Amino acid sequence: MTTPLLQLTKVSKHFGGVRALHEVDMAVHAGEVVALVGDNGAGKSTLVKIVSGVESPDGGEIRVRGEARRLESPRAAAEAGIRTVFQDLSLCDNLDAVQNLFLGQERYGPVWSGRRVRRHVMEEQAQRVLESLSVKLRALNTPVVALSGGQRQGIAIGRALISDPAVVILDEPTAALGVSQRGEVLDLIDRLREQGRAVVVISHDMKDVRRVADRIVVLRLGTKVAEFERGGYTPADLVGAMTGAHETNDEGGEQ
Amino acid sequence: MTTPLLQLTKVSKHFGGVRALHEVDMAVHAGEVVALVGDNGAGKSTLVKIVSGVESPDGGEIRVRGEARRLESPRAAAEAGIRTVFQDLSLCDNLDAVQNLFLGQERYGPVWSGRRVRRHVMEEQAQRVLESLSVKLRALNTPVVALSGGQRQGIAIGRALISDPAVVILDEPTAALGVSQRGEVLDLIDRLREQGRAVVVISHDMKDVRRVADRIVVLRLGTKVAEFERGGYTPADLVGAMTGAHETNDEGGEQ
Amino acid sequence: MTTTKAATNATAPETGPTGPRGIGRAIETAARGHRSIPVLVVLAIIWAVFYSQSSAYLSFQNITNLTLQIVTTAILALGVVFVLIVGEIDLSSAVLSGVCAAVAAGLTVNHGLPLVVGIAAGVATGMVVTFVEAQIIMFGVPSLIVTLGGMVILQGLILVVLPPEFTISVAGTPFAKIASTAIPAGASYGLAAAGTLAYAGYRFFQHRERASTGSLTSLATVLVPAVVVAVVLFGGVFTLTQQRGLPMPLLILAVMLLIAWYATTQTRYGIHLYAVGGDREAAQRAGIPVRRMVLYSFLILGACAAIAGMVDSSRQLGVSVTSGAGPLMLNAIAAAVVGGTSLFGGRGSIWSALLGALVIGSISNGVQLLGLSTEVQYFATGSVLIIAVAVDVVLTRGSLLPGRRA
Amino acid sequence: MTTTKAATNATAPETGPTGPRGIGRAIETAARGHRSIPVLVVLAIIWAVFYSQSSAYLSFQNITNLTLQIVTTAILALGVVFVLIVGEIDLSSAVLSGVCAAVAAGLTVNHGLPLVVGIAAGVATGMVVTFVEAQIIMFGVPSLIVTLGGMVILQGLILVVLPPEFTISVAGTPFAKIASTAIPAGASYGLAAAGTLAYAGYRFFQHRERASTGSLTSLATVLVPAVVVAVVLFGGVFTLTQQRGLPMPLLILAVMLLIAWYATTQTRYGIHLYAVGGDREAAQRAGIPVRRMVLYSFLILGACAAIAGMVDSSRQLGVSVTSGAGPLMLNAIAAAVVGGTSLFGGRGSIWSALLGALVIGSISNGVQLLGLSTEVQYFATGSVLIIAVAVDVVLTRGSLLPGRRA
Amino acid sequence: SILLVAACGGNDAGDGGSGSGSKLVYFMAPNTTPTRYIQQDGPAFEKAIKALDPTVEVKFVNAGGDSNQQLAQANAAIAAGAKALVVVAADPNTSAGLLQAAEQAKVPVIGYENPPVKGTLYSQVIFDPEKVGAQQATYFADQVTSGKLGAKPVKVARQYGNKGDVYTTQMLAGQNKVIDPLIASGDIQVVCEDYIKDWAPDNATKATEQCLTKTQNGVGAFFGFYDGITAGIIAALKAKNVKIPVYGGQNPELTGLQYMLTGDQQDNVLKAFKVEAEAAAKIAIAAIGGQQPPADLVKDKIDNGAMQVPTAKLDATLIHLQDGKDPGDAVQQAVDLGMFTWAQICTGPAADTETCKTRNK
Ligand SMILES: Nc1ncnc2c1ncn2[C@@H]1O[C@H](COP(=O)(O)OP(=O)(O)OP(=O)(O)O)[C@@H](O)[C@H]1O
Ligand SMILES: Nc1ncnc2c1ncn2[C@@H]1O[C@H](COP(=O)(O)OP(=O)(O)OP(=O)(O)O)[C@@H](O)[C@H]1O
Ligand SMILES: O[C@@H]1[C@@H](O)[C@H](O)OC[C@H]1O
Ligand SMILES: [Mg+2]
Ligand SMILES: [Mg+2]
Repeated sequence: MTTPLLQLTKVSKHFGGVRALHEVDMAVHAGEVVALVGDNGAGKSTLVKIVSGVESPDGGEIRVRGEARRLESPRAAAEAGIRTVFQDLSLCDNLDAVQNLFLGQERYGPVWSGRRVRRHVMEEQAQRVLESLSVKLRALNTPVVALSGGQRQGIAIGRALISDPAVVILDEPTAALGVSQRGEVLDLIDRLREQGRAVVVISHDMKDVRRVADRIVVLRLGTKVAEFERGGYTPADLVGAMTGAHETNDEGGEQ
Repeated sequence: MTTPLLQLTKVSKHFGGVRALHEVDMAVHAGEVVALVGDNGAGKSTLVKIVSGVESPDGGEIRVRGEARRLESPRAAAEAGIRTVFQDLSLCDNLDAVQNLFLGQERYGPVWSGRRVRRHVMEEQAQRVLESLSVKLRALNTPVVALSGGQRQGIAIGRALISDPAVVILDEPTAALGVSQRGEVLDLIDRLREQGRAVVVISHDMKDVRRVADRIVVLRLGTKVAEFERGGYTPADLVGAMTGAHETNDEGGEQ
Repeated sequence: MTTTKAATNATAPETGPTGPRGIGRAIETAARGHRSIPVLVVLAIIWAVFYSQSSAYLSFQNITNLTLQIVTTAILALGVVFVLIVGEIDLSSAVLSGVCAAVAAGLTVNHGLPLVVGIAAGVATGMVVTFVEAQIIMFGVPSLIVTLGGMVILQGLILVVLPPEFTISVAGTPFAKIASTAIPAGASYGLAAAGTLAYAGYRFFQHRERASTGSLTSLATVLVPAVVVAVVLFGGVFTLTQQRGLPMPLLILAVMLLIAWYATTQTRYGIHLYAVGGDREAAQRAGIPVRRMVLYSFLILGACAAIAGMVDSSRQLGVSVTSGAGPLMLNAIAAAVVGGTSLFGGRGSIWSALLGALVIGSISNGVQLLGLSTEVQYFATGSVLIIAVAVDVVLTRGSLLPGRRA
Repeated sequence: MTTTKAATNATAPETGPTGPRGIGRAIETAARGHRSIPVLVVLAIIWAVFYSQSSAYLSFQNITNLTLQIVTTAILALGVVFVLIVGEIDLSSAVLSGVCAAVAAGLTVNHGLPLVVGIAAGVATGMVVTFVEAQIIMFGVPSLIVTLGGMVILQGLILVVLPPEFTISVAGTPFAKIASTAIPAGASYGLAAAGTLAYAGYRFFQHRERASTGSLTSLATVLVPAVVVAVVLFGGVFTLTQQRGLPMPLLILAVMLLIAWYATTQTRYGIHLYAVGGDREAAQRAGIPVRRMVLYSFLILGACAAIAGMVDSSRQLGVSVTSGAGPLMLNAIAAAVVGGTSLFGGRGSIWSALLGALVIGSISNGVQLLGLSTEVQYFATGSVLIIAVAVDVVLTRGSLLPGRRA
Repeated sequence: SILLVAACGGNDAGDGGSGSGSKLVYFMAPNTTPTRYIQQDGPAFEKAIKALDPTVEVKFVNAGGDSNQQLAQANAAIAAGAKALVVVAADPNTSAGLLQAAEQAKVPVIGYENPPVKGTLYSQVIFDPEKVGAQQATYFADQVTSGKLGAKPVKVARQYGNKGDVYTTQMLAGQNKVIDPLIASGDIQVVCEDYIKDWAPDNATKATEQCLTKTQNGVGAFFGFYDGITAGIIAALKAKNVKIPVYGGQNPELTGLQYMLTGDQQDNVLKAFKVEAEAAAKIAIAAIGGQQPPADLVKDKIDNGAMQVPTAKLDATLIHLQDGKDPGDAVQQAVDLGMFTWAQICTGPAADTETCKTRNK
């Protein structure tokens, strides 16, 4: 088996007395889409934050392309090739759509120009990215506060893709999207897989999960309770694992 | 026909050059669930904000129980019996779960006590409301920043229900919810109908919409493009109206 | 700046899913209610350091000095805390305190009206001024500008309010009694006892209330805090009555803190106050009368400024154009922030006024006591202030308490 | 406070789906870039009012007075704007300006070093001090505390830096030339011409750049602004050379504004600056080096403070312990806020430093010119300040410009 | 005051302090501006004390312009066992609280320069501000009446200190006693009149600029209040290249003397800090020893609103430029009084003057 692009081993995280994650293992290979599912409060977003350098784990190990990494900041994660769409989107309300889309990844001129921003290049590219997501904005220089929930989510997704990341993490990327935008994002995930990227996607929509995921990791109360391969489960298995109604693990292990 | 609990006539709203809503009519009767659907940026949340007193319309009329009302603030809307779950949830991050759940509707003691908050009463009631929504919190005094996306959404929904409103407006209430929580909310909407309340629900999930809605209002680019009665449409009609692929209107009118 | 990580991590704790609910919860409640503890540790360190330099620092006499020195700052800071919690700022209240003192002393001393009338007029002046300021702020002018302009106007006003000789001397008048009255030791102990009993009673009432809804709280949640309060009150009275009885200004401060504590932590008003400061938009959407809450905070500030001014001039035995000038304003704001109140709204407790004023007062008292040269005094005052808050930052980080971001 | 509604409504415009794209877009771009326009209107009103009271107000002589009077405040406010944009505050830079001036003048006048060495040392001093402050702020101590403590320490430091007689007179020395140098009319017009050409050239370059990607911009977007700039520059030079040529301090300010404009609006640095101020957590998550951005802002402030201090002492012909004391600090902060910069970070432009300083300076200049009594001067200064910003609030509300919330 | 005595009667605060036998005196400066108190008076006082009794220890504090702070400092000093306080009141009008605290602790207070009012003082040393104002005004009036300032009425721009300050009020009273008759007679026409906030030079500069604009440079003379204000006036005049004589120096500050050498400032009133510090030292020693104030020094009484304070009134010296004479002759008196050395004076603007070339060796 190839080295996973991203590999977590026994990752744990406590918030004060709350055990948000307990010794969670997870691996994502190039060209693979892994879905992370679980009930509200299961620890999915916490896991995402750890992999994105937003939170630091209490224990465990993270390997990127087989190399152990301390992702001590989102910057470090980005440098390791990991880009994330956060559940709360994490946009800067005072900046406009283009600025948000390229935030931290601006296209700019030479140092002697003071890293002058090449706004026209960014606008052009923004147009293309947003079109590919079916996101319609009335003007690219609208501050994002003035955008609708779905438009904002579109920007957040666009941002994660703009610089060809090796690993893309999407925390409930379709929650606020309309029917066609949702379709585009699911197609997009397929394309990301084809491009050989590693994708982690969180969703509460089991239909979407079943459609895109090569593998499904189920969290419950911070613990990994099951892992299913594509085709290796029934919808009931999935819901059962999430809610704890009956517990399965396709690896044969038990909880 | 009875007087609608909530009736909008030719409501319009512009943001600078953006026509967010254009002469939208809508009526919701007691014991009726109306779904408001439309693509991202269609104007759904803007409509919700107008009815909740957050934005003021540029034109048109709003009637509550047949009486024309200027809902010039959320307070005024609440006094008219309208409570809303906003798409962005609108929680106070620095307050805890119970405080957020009861915000603006605290249970308090007599004036001579300085309106002393009856925390124990609130906690008890909070427990019940959250249980009914399947929301699991580890402690009621957790500040809401520390909650997961779904837990936050649960609190926001709970808040809209805590004081027996006549009209409940839910802007994408299930977006962040887990499978079981989503089920609870859909059941809850049914119960609200049975209790004779008027419910407006926004969702991008057509399955959910079909399940709960007695009537569906479709917005596109700020204009009402269709209205369907339960049973009077096919899924394709719905998607067609939203995306503008083919335009129908069950009232026989045309766009 | 607080780094993102710190800010995110440093949110309040929850008990673990498996943790013993009772104990976990108790610790958690204690920690949440006592953001003040790190500041107390900082205070203890400051005291220890200065005591090691001069034993006079912790003499009864100097402790009495210290407490009296901080009263004005603490009372003004209390008002400032209310304004900061709702997310506004104020620069005018120090000068306002001088104006109110001039009004009150003028009526009492120069026009021979009864003391209560003078005091009432002083408080009314403060509240009228902040009422007007609040109206303009609610109109949309930033509070920094309104209160800066207000400060300048009040600097002119004090010239008008004062008699032509620009000074009112209050020595030997009833006005001087505000600060000079001392409650004899006996009565002071009585007050301490009453305070302890009332507190224990309230705690017990809460305990019963909870029990009535089936929540589990042990009697320890009544007894432990009651003992702590008793120790603080009796210890304080013992220390402060060594000189001439409990000074009236301290009693005034104590009563104000008590009322403010009740209002901010036990009432609906308190919840709304924090909601408005935490997220004004969200508060508005929840139906809270945001403008009214801002107005209330400014009215409270006006009253606090007036009381601070009157106590101060009674202590200095005079009012002049410099009353309320000098470092009072910045000290009051700094006290609030040192005590843990955020400049960005929504965070802070009324104890921050007292504790912050104590930290700042202890530093300046100690530095003066050592009789260092002028430059060195400046260096010491500035650095100890920064170090004190840095220590607080370290302590808070290490603990589960909410971090600071001011 | 800004009510929720105003805050929500007052976001920037978009063109309608049906609106004529070209025109709508142009208006919109103009409006977005020119939050300054309401402030300019306010300024015009202030000038009209004072002019109606005294025709000397708009004499060449007084306009020259005014511009020179505001230079120090404007330069310092420029630094303050950078710090406010990233969401921090500063109280120490005014005193710092005095310390830097003392260093520079001391080396130049008392130690006979060349003027450039003195200036370099002054700027270095400013930047070292703010570097240290920024480190402590990044450690987690609120900037209010760090810079308040810093202010106190610097008050001590200026006593150490100054020679034993606590004053340096610079009249007749090379140091005095910083402020007294005047660029002759001819050369000044040359500068204005160069400025206009450079600006038009840059605009044209942008126009070509856009055209290359197929965006539609008309040549009017080059010509109209270029004409406006030409009118401003030549008008300014004409007015200011009526007395003794273009004063050097103004040229310094102009160059600083120009660089700051480019950095904040045209570069990656500028986007990151606003991102950090708008939402620090989001900026961090986008991979922006938040701490470094905060540090940069403080370093810029340090340099601005030093330059402000040197220009000021050169104008005052001396440095003393009062250099940088007085209302300079509050005026600089107020200038930024009057100009539209938010105390809460993420909002404001560098023009706010200039415009705010002009508003404040115009008021104080006018009030003094009218020779009113001291009290009335206070009343007028305070109220006109508040009214000016209130008018701005009204104008901004009526328009599509982003509202203020400071 | 009876009330207060009654209130504290019988308490034992009198032996406050550490009870150590050390003889501790505090010199309490009001602020760092003017600098004379931390730069000159304080050190001179310590030197004088050491000369009289080496066992006495002197400590310095500085109230930063805040009366409250000064009260706190007095309390701290008392707690530290001070045997006497030499107080330059930060604000005389609000210093009664300090006097009361000292009285209750039975620590004698010697008022220094800015007189604390409405309370008990052991004694006071002072260059009477009213007299200083009168001295400035008398010289200025002479220039007016002698015709040196041109045809009458002479257009005069006056700049005072901070409005509401005791010092401003008293100096102004002194000036007005002399100037008012000339205004009444029409010899002087006051064209600008400004209170200078905080006595700050930059505020004086601005007031000067505005006055020149208002009068279109129609000012015959500027008449200030002290050297900081005249320095501000001179900075404005120099920037505009206008030559208008400036009067009304006082204190002096180093710049004031320098500007006399360059001919920019006409006069100065020297308040010989050394004389004042030595007087205060002698009185302080007497106070520590529980004696009466030395009668050879303390010959006057002033009413401070609560009592007749035994006072040593000191004479200030007016110096001024004279046509055709070396300005160094006038400034020499300041050097002789030990205020500044020629080396200090001959820097900056004065460095290249003839006087300095000859005198600064
Ligand atoms: N404050 C505002 N200022 C300017 N434009 C706004 C503002 N709020 C909304 N808009 C614009 O109005 C349109 C309608 O927005 P709205 O939020 O109502 O859409 P929506 O139907 O709720 O979409 P979604 O499904 O994405 O939540 C959008 O184009 C949006 O960009
Ligand atoms: N900063 C924090 N401080 C304390 N507790 C936290 C914090 N962040 C998350 N938690 C807690 O950790 C648990 C896991 O939260 P997380 O956000 O990872 O859940 P999730 O699986 O993403 O849920 P959702 O589907 O609702 O988004 C929850 O109980 C939550 O309350
Ligand atoms: O009070 C000060 C006075 O002593 C001095 O002489 O002149 C300036 C004033 O500030
Ligand atoms: Mg989540
Ligand atoms: Mg929406």
